Amino acid sequence: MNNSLKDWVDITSGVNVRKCMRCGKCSAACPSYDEMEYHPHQFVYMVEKGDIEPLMKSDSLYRCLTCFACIERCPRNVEPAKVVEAVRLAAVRKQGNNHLIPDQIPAMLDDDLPQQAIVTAFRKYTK
Amino acid sequence: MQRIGVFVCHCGTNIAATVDVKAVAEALGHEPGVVISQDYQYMCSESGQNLIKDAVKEHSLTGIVVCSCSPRMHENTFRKAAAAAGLNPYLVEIANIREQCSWIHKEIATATEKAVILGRAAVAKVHLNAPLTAGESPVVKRALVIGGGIAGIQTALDIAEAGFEVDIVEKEPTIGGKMAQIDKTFPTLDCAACILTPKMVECAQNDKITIHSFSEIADVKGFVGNFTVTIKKKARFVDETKCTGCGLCTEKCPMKKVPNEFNMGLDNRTAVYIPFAQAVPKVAAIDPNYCLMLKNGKCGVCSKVCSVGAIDYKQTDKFVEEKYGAIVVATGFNPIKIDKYEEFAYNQSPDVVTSLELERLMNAAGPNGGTLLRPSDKKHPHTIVFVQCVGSRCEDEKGKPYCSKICCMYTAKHAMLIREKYPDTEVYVFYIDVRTPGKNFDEFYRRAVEQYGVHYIKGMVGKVTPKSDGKLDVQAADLLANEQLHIDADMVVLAAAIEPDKSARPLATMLTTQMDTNDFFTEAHPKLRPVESATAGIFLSGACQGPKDIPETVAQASAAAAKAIGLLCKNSITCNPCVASSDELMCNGCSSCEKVCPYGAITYIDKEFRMPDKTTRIRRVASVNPAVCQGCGACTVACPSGAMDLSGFSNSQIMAEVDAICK
Amino acid sequence: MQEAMIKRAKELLADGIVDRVIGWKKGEFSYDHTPAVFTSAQELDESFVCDDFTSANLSKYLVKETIREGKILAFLKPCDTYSFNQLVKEHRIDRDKVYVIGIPGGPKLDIEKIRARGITGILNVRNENYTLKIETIYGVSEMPFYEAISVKCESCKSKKHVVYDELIGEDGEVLDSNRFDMVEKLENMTSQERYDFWRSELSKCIRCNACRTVCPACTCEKCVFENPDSGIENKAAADSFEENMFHIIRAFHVAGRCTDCGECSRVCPENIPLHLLNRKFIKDINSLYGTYQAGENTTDKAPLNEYKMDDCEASIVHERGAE
Amino acid sequence: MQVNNNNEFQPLIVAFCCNWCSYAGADLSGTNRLNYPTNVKIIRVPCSCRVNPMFILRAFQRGADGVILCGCHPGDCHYTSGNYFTRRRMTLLFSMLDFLGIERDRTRVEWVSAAEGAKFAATMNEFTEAVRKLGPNRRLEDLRCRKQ
Repeated sequence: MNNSLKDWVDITSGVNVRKCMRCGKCSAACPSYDEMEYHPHQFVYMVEKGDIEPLMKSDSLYRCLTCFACIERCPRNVEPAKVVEAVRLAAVRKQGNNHLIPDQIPAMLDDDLPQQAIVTAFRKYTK
Repeated sequence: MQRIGVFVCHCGTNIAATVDVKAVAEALGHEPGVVISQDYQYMCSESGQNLIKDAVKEHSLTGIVVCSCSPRMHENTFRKAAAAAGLNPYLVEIANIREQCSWIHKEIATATEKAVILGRAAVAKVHLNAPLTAGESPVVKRALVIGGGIAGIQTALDIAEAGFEVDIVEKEPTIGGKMAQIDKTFPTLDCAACILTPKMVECAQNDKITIHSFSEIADVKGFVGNFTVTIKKKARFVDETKCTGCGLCTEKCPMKKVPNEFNMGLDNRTAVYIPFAQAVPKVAAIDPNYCLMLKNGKCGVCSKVCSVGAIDYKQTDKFVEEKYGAIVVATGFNPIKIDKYEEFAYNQSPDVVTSLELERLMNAAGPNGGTLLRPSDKKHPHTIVFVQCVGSRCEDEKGKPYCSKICCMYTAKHAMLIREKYPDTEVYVFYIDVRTPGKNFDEFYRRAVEQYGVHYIKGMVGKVTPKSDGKLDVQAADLLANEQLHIDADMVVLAAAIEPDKSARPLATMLTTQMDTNDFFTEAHPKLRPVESATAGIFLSGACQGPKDIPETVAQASAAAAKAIGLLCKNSITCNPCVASSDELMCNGCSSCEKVCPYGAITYIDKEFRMPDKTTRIRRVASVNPAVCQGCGACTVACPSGAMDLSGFSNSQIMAEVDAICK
Repeated sequence: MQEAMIKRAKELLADGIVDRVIGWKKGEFSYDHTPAVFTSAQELDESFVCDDFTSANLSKYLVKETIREGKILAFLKPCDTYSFNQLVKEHRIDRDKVYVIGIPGGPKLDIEKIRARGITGILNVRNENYTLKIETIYGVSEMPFYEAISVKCESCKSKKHVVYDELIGEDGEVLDSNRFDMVEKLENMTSQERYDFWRSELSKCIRCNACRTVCPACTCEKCVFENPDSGIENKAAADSFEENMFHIIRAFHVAGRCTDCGECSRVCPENIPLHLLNRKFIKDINSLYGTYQAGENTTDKAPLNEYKMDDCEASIVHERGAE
Repeated sequence: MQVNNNNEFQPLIVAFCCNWCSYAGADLSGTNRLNYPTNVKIIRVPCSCRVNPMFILRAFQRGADGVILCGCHPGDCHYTSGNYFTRRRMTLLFSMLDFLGIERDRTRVEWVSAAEGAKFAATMNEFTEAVRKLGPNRRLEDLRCRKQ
């Protein structure tokens, strides 16, 4: 169990994962559920256990749409989406650098790419 | 010269683990006037009390300080011990070194230091304690039960059984409460009406019981043994003494489109109505919001058909004043409003119902005559999904933070009844935890799973979507299978959280009883005094104190009755001797104290005084009625001359405590 | 004015309507008149006085006087009638035993203000067209009348008599006074400045108890400061609790009852502005609980003896102002 | 005032608690093992309206650094109206102390019900910290000093 990583996720997310009572309403409400290897309630539970590395490696991180349905539905105000975001940040920072150098981006831009996706990409990868 | 004994309790390790009790006893032993200071494992135990009694005799103690748990816990215990040893019980002071010291502090050094200071304050106070003798006040031998549900009914019957007069005040036109709306009861599956209605009839027939139906509490004055209550009898526009309950008016009433609250609005009633067939009292009432005669003066059909002339359109609210010795609160509960949980589509589909609505849908006296049909198309449902914990254990503002306690069991009951009556129906129950503590409760739940094949799924429903084909798409998580499910359901039943009745909060204010943050009444002690409120003479029965099922409610109702009977049996009760009194020599007669007294305990008398020059002078001075004074002390501060003081909490005693703490 | 008062007093005595008269008696000098009770026409002729120096409030004396048999005539200035009413309300004065004649109020003069000009050896003070001619053993000095009026008259709150049986002269109106200006000025200071101000003022106190003795609200049968059971008893000046807190406790004791008659500051030998403490309470009461004037009538509940459900919380003190 | 080993200033806090709500609330924070500093010493009074301003002044004069008064929430007084009087009295008293230049953060009224153990502990932590920041109470003790 990686305590320092867990502490980092706790602090970054601002979420007290111990408030979870394992009702699963987050996963019940999640529109990306079937796309995910680890589901929202598992994110919360695994972070509580300190079992964060598998989450960081999982594609599930990037399947979360950050739609906040789980936050809206959670009866205990646990806010799973914030946990996912924090783990995502942990994954990004662990690699030390941004995935892309800003200069590389213009060449990769596709005219059909929605503006919002670009912004989202920046938000995800440049923190 | 004072001879004070100090007794320091270890409370096992509760105190001794964080406070060096020996050091406390040693330090307090050096306080002025202290002749003996010792510690003991459990002061409240019999041998602990004997230790105190022996010390009183051996050292001729004039005051006792016990350093132990909160005085709210054992002050009385130690006062009785002192009295048994011949010492006035009010010469005992408690230093609270458990709840307010050992339990909140961690470091032994500082906790011990604080315990010594708290003990020192108690010693300083006890130096100034005076022996007090409690006065007596008479007890009115009549009880009031507020609320006529199963809790109120049981309490009233028990009190009447003991031979005391008892009044039930019920805000609805009939007694019966929530239980009257329920179909079957867990875990025995016997019919609720079959066990409740005989009790309702018993109430009506018992000549010790008076039912004030369609009435509310308007005002409460007085104190234990002597409450004066104003009851507001709401206008029902039907003379209770004349109406025979024949029901002819309800048949003839032309206004037939009034949502029927007894059936949770699932069908309609008439403007003049009797809530249900077994209502007690079986007397009609006219709903002024719908009655054509009361609204625009055109109709009068009910008045014409009534053979006994009971209809009275001019009736107004009446106020009656009654005196009671004891009051039992039994205001009960209601399911919360779940409109705010948009994800369950309660407002979008009539086929999403609450459990209490399902209860009416399945009831033989309900809108469908006992056949379970979908409200939308009156067809037989084949797939039913139950969702538990809707609004319970919920920290946001939509719900309640507590467990509503009854939902697991009634959901199992519903599931089982449906599977028994309609075996072709698939029943799914989504649960977070299944909580079944209670006699035969878990067996009952297991029976639903094992015998009746109810599908219990660990997880929550995330979204209910009404579909064009009339079905409901239920999206949910199965946490154990680790999958997200979609169920095509015909009906969804929501186990809504329960909350105290809205009338409870203003009632608590009138009764000066405490409530918790959820508006449940607070009991005097969670374990040892569960049916008493902290206010003497006010008792708690049923779900007004916290979520309860029927067996628990009835048990608590009888317990509250026993407590009330215990009070009513007495001819008089000992008053709190810690009351205010005025030093006539210092009183200016200025009337300040009278103006702040909430009980009207202060009057003024003209009294003769011998003056130093041998003349007599008549002066107006305050006089406190000790039976009426409750000892709040408001007058002591209002008094400009300091003539008014409070026994047990005198100016000099509190000042001595301040000094001891600030030394 | 003085003549009219003496004439009326004599009539009332002669008609047997009153047995005694309370007023002011000439002192050795023209500025040291003292309250006195007169029982005969002769006494009235000899020594009754009412002039620019009769500022003492007579209401408090009626507490003792109405214990005695018979009825007493009292000459009350507008400000004194408030004290009178307040004492009637508190059942300290027997209204039936007093015949109240309302007389016009000040401004009255304060000899200390004249002395503060360095004028000593004063024998006599005459008001000539609002210029004071001051005869001293060293000759005659002059100063403007309004520069010598007493502090309490500087911010007169009312010229109206709130109670009387008859009037001599005209009745006036409640005035729009500036009496809270100084309180406000202090409120606008920093906490440290206020502390320094009060420390320098209260340090002058010699515990002569003059403020308490003169205060019409201080009529307790036994004062808390002399009651061993009150926990704050202390007669001698000492550096202990009572010494430090005397003025705060006294101000709190009279809060809601003080009519702002200003006698406390008038009699203070050290010129401590004690009335500011009372005015602070009055100002707070007015702004937080609605305007209230003690003694305005005998029926209104005192602000500290009543409440409203929606009164402000005590935290308002913390929220108010920056420092 | 006391000073601990770290020489950190330890304020002395006197808390007056009404018997029915706040004292029970204090007990509840004990029952729930909710921590608050040992600096707080509680004096039990039947109702917050029993607290005479003299007690508060006395505490300050004898060395208290902060005084807090706890009672039932307005409307919930066991004696119906006591806390309403308390509210007026303490508002005026605190305002007067402020007027005399005594730091206003040394005084406080807080409504704590019997169910609010957590609020009691939080209030005491917060209040103690606020007083600790102010440092020792000198002003009330010294309000009247000898002429210099």
